Amino acid sequence: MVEGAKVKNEKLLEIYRTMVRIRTFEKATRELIKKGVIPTRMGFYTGQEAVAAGVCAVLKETDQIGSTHRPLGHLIAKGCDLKKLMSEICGKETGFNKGKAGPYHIFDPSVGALGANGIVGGSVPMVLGYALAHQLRGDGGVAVAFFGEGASNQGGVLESMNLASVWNLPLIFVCENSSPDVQTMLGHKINYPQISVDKISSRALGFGMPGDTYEGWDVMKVYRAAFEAVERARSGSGPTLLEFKVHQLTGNIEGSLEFFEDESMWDPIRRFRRELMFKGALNEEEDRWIRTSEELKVKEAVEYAIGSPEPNVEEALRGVFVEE
Amino acid sequence: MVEGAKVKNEKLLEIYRTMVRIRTFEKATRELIKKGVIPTRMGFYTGQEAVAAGVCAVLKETDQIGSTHRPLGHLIAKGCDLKKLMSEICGKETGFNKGKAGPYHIFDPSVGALGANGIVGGSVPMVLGYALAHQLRGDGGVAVAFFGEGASNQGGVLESMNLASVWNLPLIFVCENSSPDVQTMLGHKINYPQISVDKISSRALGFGMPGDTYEGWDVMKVYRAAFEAVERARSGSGPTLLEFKVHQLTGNIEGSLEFFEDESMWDPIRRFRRELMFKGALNEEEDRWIRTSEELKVKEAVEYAIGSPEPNVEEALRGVFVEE
Amino acid sequence: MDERPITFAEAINEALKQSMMKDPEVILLGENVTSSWRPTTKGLLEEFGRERVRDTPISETAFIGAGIGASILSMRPVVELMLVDFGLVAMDQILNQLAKTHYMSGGAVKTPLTIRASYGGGTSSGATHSESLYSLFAHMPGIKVVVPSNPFDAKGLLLSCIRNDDPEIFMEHRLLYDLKGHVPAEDYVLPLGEAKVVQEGDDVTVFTIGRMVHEAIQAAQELKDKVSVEVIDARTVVPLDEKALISSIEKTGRLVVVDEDYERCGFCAEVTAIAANKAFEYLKAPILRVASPNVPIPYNPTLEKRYLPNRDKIVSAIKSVARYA
Amino acid sequence: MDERPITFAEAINEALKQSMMKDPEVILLGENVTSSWRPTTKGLLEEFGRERVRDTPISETAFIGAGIGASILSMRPVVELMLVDFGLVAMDQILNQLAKTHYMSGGAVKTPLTIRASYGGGTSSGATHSESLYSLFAHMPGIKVVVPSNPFDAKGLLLSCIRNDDPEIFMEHRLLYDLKGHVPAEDYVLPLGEAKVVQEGDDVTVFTIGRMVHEAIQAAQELKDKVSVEVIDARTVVPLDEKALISSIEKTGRLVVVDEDYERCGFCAEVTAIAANKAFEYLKAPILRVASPNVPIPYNPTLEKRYLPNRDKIVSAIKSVARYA
Ligand SMILES: Cc1ncc(C[n+]2csc(CCOP(=O)(O)OP(=O)(O)O)c2C)c(N)n1
Ligand SMILES: Cc1ncc(C[n+]2csc(CCOP(=O)(O)OP(=O)(O)O)c2C)c(N)n1
Ligand SMILES: [Mg+2]
Ligand SMILES: [Mg+2]
Repeated sequence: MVEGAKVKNEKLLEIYRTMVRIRTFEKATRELIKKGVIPTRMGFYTGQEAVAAGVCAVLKETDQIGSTHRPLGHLIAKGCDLKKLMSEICGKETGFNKGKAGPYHIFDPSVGALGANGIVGGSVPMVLGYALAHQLRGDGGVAVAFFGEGASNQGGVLESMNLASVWNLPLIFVCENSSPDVQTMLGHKINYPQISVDKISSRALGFGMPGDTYEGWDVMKVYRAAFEAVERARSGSGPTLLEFKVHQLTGNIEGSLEFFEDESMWDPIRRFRRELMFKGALNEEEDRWIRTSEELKVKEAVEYAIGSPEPNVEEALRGVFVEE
Repeated sequence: MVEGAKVKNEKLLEIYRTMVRIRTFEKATRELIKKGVIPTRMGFYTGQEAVAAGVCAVLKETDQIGSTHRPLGHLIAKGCDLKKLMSEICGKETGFNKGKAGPYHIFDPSVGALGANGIVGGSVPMVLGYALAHQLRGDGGVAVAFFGEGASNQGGVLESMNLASVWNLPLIFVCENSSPDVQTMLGHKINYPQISVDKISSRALGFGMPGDTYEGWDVMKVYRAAFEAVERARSGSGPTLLEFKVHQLTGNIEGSLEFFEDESMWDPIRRFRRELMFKGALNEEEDRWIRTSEELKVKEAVEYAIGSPEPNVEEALRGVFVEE
Repeated sequence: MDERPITFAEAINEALKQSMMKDPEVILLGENVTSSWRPTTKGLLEEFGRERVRDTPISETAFIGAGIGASILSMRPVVELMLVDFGLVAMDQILNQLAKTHYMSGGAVKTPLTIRASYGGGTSSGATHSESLYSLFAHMPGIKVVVPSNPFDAKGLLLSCIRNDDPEIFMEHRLLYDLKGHVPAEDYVLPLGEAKVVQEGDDVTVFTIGRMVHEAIQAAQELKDKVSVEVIDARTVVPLDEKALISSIEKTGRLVVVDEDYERCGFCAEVTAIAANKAFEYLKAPILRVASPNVPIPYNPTLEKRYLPNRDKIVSAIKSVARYA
Repeated sequence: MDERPITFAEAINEALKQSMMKDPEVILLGENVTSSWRPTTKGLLEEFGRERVRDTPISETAFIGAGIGASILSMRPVVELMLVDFGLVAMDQILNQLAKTHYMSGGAVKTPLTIRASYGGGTSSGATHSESLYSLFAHMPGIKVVVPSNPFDAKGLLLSCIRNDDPEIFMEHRLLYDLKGHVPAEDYVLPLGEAKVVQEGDDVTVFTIGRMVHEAIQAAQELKDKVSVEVIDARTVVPLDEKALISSIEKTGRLVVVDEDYERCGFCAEVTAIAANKAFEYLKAPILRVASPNVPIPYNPTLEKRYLPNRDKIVSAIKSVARYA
């Protein structure tokens, strides 16, 4: 698919809906944290929705992703059930992982959502294995590794680029660069830069794969870049490094739970909405309907989670091994 | 200094002598291994002498290097005392490290030879610290990290390139690529390539530093490249990645102790000797004298090592902490 | 001595500040060490500048390596790990290089680096954000392992770590940062390897470390009319104060070892092994371990509570050994 | 059963071959695994092809990660570490990801990966080429630790590792590769977690593992007229056969634990702790550990010999506990 090629309105609205779903789900999550229903803090994805939604729109359920410490966007875009997701974050028995994972370690193999990760860059080497399994089985599947610009300095991530390349794996490296203008870490200014290049994607060259940088606040740019990279991977031509610049909206920064919906011109949802309306793919009423129906789903998920039982306390000590 | 600039004959002969010294020392070492005097196998440097000699010729005693599992070349070129070096390899009390290090962990701080290393890529992150100390003290010192093309795929090595760059450290990364034509590991053919690029030096770009590839069998090319990179580092302009292609002559490969002196057109010593003779900087007699005198020194080192006492056996259990 | 109640975090901050003031070769490296909301490093950037207080990339292998190298050139770097769990990406630098270099070099070089790492469960942060892991470092010869339980010890032990010539990992339990205690304003050092009897008793020795010291004290308090409990804070895993352990067992004849790290091949196992070897003749009862079970740490707070060692588990362990005559 | 004397290395080779033949999802990844002079993997490339037998770059984090990922998609990867010491560069993948994922996922995914690693001292290879380190893996919940001492066990245990649904690290002492023993040609599995009494005795239990089993047998032999020694080969550190340990102590009342890993927080400490807790009533003597001291491994062969646990040290430990009535 080439720049400018047509994407059906239906697909566009599906992507838009995914973005709204992520935003809505995270908003509810923030509230549950403030209320103490969710017992921990976590990384949020607000402002980055276009990346997860755009990339995952190209994937099949039988493809896999590896995620990060801001996993909700990736997991929802990959199709995770909202009820089980919210239950997991609330630590409930009905969660994907019986409340034992929490936000940083959610696994939902049923849709290929194979792992949030509490270790920066920790999921990336494992994604090599998802891709390797597809390659060995010849099933045309692909795998996507999400990580941040900070993670791009982890040795394991860099090694993985080399290995993916020499094995020609069907894998897409998706780097979400949340320091598009000034280098920051966890929302804080840092007193030395952490990245030695303007574009993370320039590292692709040193690992023998194509790579480029895109505006991650423009979901159509994300979608098109991902489409090409996924095609490339499926056809056996190997990995690609995609860098998406993103702005994390206030509330994503460490220690803060505040969230100002209209804060930024970089908000990918407002932007996409305007675009969709401009091209006549969406009107006010449809938009309201999408938002309302997503709110409803999220509300149901929240209620489901709150109404779900705590795991049996002895579950704490079970399940270390399959064969115990 | 620019390509083609004059280097004094004296300096040239000093470099030649270093290369001969390394070759001679390693030959003696091989023999001591065969005789069982040296109790272990180790990695050899035969065929790579131009790199250590060319690079270290640019360094001062107050500069530091980090080395690898083929350390003899680097250590000798950096000026290590041959007697203490041979004693260490023989495990003697008079060795640099009381016979506790062995070939893979030799440290001689008196000349800045800070560490052979048994872990591929393991010394590189520490070299960052040598450079950092120079930077903080403002003493104009530099540090050199030697590593192989195999090590260039270790996460720690790649991370180090980024850190050196963002901190603008006075450091030179010296990658000795022993797979100049076909990718091999430890002298064995491998069934997948290990490196995703033709030139390791192309990785420099992704870490915001200059880098280029040179023929490591041509010591003058090594010297010139190193000269420029060291100047750059000393003047506060930051790190450089130098890649030198080398041919490991038979006998370096794992499991083998054989060594055929005249095996290869890639032998940097033969090549340099021819050059020196051609330009009249060396004649047969002088050459014989250099070789003989180096053989003598090495012989003395061997005798010294053999004649040295074993460490006190209780030394095995001492010296874990400074403050015990 | 001028003593004021300050927090554990402030005590650490003070130790860093005082050592940086005294010695220009002390530098601080780590992720977000200049962030204003981190109480342990707050104000240091402003006071000592960007050269000596450096934010690093998320490259633990590289920046710990940088610390080791600088220490070999006789600087005194303090390197911060945001959480000890993250140190697993850098174990070669810590265990192969930092720990062994002094010995391997036959004493030719030293590596006076201090790694600071926060650790510990109880915040529902999941299996990779709640570990203790000091037994991993203790297993490897060559690195000292320091686990303070209160502000006074934190300051004195950290100053000791920074100034002595050996490498240490200095572990800070995240639930202790707000704990207040009296701390001298002056600069002082505490020796590494000296346990502290925090409560004397005659019937049962509870040997513990870090945050668990507080749980042990509460357990002893709860039992005070029934069992006379001696609570000992080891303060350092390496070196371990064997003498304090043995002489307490000589008195009590009963031992409970308490620790937040995983049980298997952990602190509790080591302490038990020393006791079963060197204090065997005094022992009247089996030695009990109260540690984190051999299970990753669950996220759900109720499960985590069930999982972690705590006062109640210590109480029942004490009761169980007290039964032996 | 058709049994032939083959070497430890050949037994491993046979296990790999038989599991690859039976199950197309078994793959082999590692550095130089196609090299013809490595007896454990010799011939596998020729038989199973480049897709399934892959040489990797020197990127332990990446290729162990790749193995974990493939195992999550239900392949059965075997990943080779040239030496266990090199695994320290990949500890996050091994300890945070491989070990914990099954538990963290609440059982939603499995990680049936087998890591093979050679280990051990005695070849004068220095401090980073001679370690055992299995206690590091044993400390972390979630990974089984298998340390065979002979060809028969090596084959049966490795087949077990590859086929069961849990992750393991399978440790191969480099000095055992040439050891010969009778091994059935057929495919067979041995259970993980069952110790083996390799020599029965009444006075002292020597509980050990890996290459040290042979030193222990020699020690028992040497003492055979004086002390009746029971030698038990634990075979796996995780799971540990507590029952075998306890019932032997019930009989002998005396325990010496022998192991090549570092002493502190190691296998010996764990075994001692179990005994001091669950077999206390049977114990007649202090428990002795014969392990590698808490010191890095010296290069010089005389020093290394002084350093390593061996028959003589075991003999004197046995004698010392045998003295207790
Ligand atoms: C190995 C490791 N080091 C440090 C951390 C702490 N940490 C969590 S998120 C984060 C910042 C990550 O930056 P980036 O990869 O750019 O992701 P972003 O937060 O910007 O989405 C850090 C340092 C960690 N979780 N793991
Ligand atoms: C982390 C680690 N992995 C594997 C090894 C085993 N090993 C020693 S040398 C070597 C090959 C190194 O290749 P390269 O870096 O190119 O150096 P060369 O041997 O070619 O000089 C390997 C795999 C090791 N020592 N450390
Ligand atoms: Mg970021
Ligand atoms: Mg090489």
